[in-house]
Amino acid sequence: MSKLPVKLEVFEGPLDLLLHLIDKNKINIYDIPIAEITEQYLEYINAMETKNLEIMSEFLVMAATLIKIKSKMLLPVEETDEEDDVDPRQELVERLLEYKMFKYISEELKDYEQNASKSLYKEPTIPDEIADYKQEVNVEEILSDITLAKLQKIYKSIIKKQNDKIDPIRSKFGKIEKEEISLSQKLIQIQSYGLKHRLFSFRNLLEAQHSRMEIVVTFLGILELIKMGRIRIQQEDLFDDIKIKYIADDIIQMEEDEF
Amino acid sequence: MEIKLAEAQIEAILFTMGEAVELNRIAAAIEHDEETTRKIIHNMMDKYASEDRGIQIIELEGSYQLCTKSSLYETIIKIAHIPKKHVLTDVLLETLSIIAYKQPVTKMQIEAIRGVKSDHAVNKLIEYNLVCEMGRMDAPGRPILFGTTEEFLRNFGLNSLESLPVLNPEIKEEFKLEAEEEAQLKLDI
Amino acid sequence: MEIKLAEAQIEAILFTMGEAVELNRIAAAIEHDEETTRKIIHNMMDKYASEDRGIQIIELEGSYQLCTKSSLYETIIKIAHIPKKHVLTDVLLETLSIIAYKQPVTKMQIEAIRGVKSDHAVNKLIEYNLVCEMGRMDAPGRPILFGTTEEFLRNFGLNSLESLPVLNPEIKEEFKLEAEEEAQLKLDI
Repeated sequence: MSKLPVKLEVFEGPLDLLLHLIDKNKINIYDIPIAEITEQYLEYINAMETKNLEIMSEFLVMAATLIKIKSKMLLPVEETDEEDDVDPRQELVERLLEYKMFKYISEELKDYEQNASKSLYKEPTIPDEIADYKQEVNVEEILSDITLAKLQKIYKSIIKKQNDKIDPIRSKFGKIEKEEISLSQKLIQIQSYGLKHRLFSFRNLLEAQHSRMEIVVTFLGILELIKMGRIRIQQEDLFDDIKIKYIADDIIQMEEDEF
Repeated sequence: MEIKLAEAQIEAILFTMGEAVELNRIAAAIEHDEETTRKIIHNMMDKYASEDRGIQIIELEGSYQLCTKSSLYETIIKIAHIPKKHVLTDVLLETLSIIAYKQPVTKMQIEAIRGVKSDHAVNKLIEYNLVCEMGRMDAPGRPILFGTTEEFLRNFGLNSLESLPVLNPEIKEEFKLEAEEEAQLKLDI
Repeated sequence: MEIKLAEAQIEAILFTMGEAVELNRIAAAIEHDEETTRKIIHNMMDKYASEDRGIQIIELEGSYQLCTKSSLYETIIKIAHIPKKHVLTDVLLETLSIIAYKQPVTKMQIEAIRGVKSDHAVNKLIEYNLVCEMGRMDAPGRPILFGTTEEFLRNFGLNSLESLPVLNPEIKEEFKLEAEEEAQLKLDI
């Protein structure tokens, strides 16, 4: 099978790519030659330029699935084991078929949309005195069967759900470090330093920090201040010291949770 | 006589409101029962079909709305400024069609079909008001369920979800037979 | 034949434009001369006079506009007075509870908790006067802060936000402990 002159980025996901390979080789979806497809598939993944881990992993999962199926097919089938009678490709075929169906439907829907977009609508022209009336909503009515206890229960379940997601051990690490030096404090420090000195050295600023954590937070603070347009930076040459110019004439205070 | 008045009233209501109006509200306003009102509206729809009319009544899940006939689009854009609509990419269309057919559906279920993360697509569809939340599934983690909106029906020219294009059952059947035959071949080898 | 098409085109144009449209612009769009166009429009005006029609064309210094017939004003008032059924869906309740307990809170923060876009829910709660803007956060982008209204307090029989049954530190701590225990269990296994 020859190489396919198609860029990887055009594929929405691993199923999309697989469908494309099957289509390109003119193979029936029910009769996937797993070995060849796997080979081509891996070739694609190697050629993949994106460094996005999430996307990468989706493609890799699919490749692993293909290899698993391939290896299963290579193993001799034991006559007695009835469960092994199931074609290992069956699940993949079903997934592909379903995906293909939706791709087909979405093409169809595209036509629907194109037709429908040719009908035009009109803004409401409700006289003001009527519109004003319309806006009244009976709050009492819509809250009639909602008690405070119910509201609280809902909130509790949301918070519980959130807590479920938090790794209690790792989240503790974060907290310890966070207390050591806060970005909002550092921001105030840098700003008052800037207000006094106006033009100062990035290197000197970092050297004045006591711990690695402080250096990191200072660096973050500088980035934040650039984003807020409160300082401007300049560097003559690569690896030169960076000159920081404080261009605001006051100090903004920010809460920790605003970042 | 009375029917004519009802027709005039309905036309005035739909014109003023601009948006889709529920049958029960129209019925209450013109003081007829819902069944009669529905009949009157459907009769009006036939009249609007006449070639000297430029507007039509469309039905959206039991609500009614006035809009122009699509055949007149070319003429209207010569004069009216038409706000640009968001373009639905293939990704969004794919996600939207899964939601339309499988609703109510969770993000996980969508992702299982597409094989990729779909947060961005779902959020975009919510932003475009084509998809909305329909509550939560009674399962661990209580995941959000998604479904399509009235705006979806309007944008795709559908009266109701029942009028979604159907996957030809013959094609499906054909696929299945093929699959079985091939499976048989494999066993023979 | 051609006249009928012109009539349909004019109706569609006036409907879409909503406002008054100058004769020369209509004429250009439908590709007829102004005199013919004027005649067609005046002919249409007669047709609209029929008692089964709810809208009419009015002339304003050489411009034309569609509007409802004044005799139907009462009906239009009536439809506006038939309230849409407002209900607090699960989505709204969830969003409301977050705003109540987290206020003042930005939309971003709400979305971070819920995991989906929440513009629609927040807007609806504002429309229902349960939630309002409480200023802006002093942060990049100056996002709007939301909180609950007096109306909200009144309806729950609360004097002030302080009397919200606090979901406070204790409960949060309780959840944390639970989570930690569970994690510990997993590690032990």
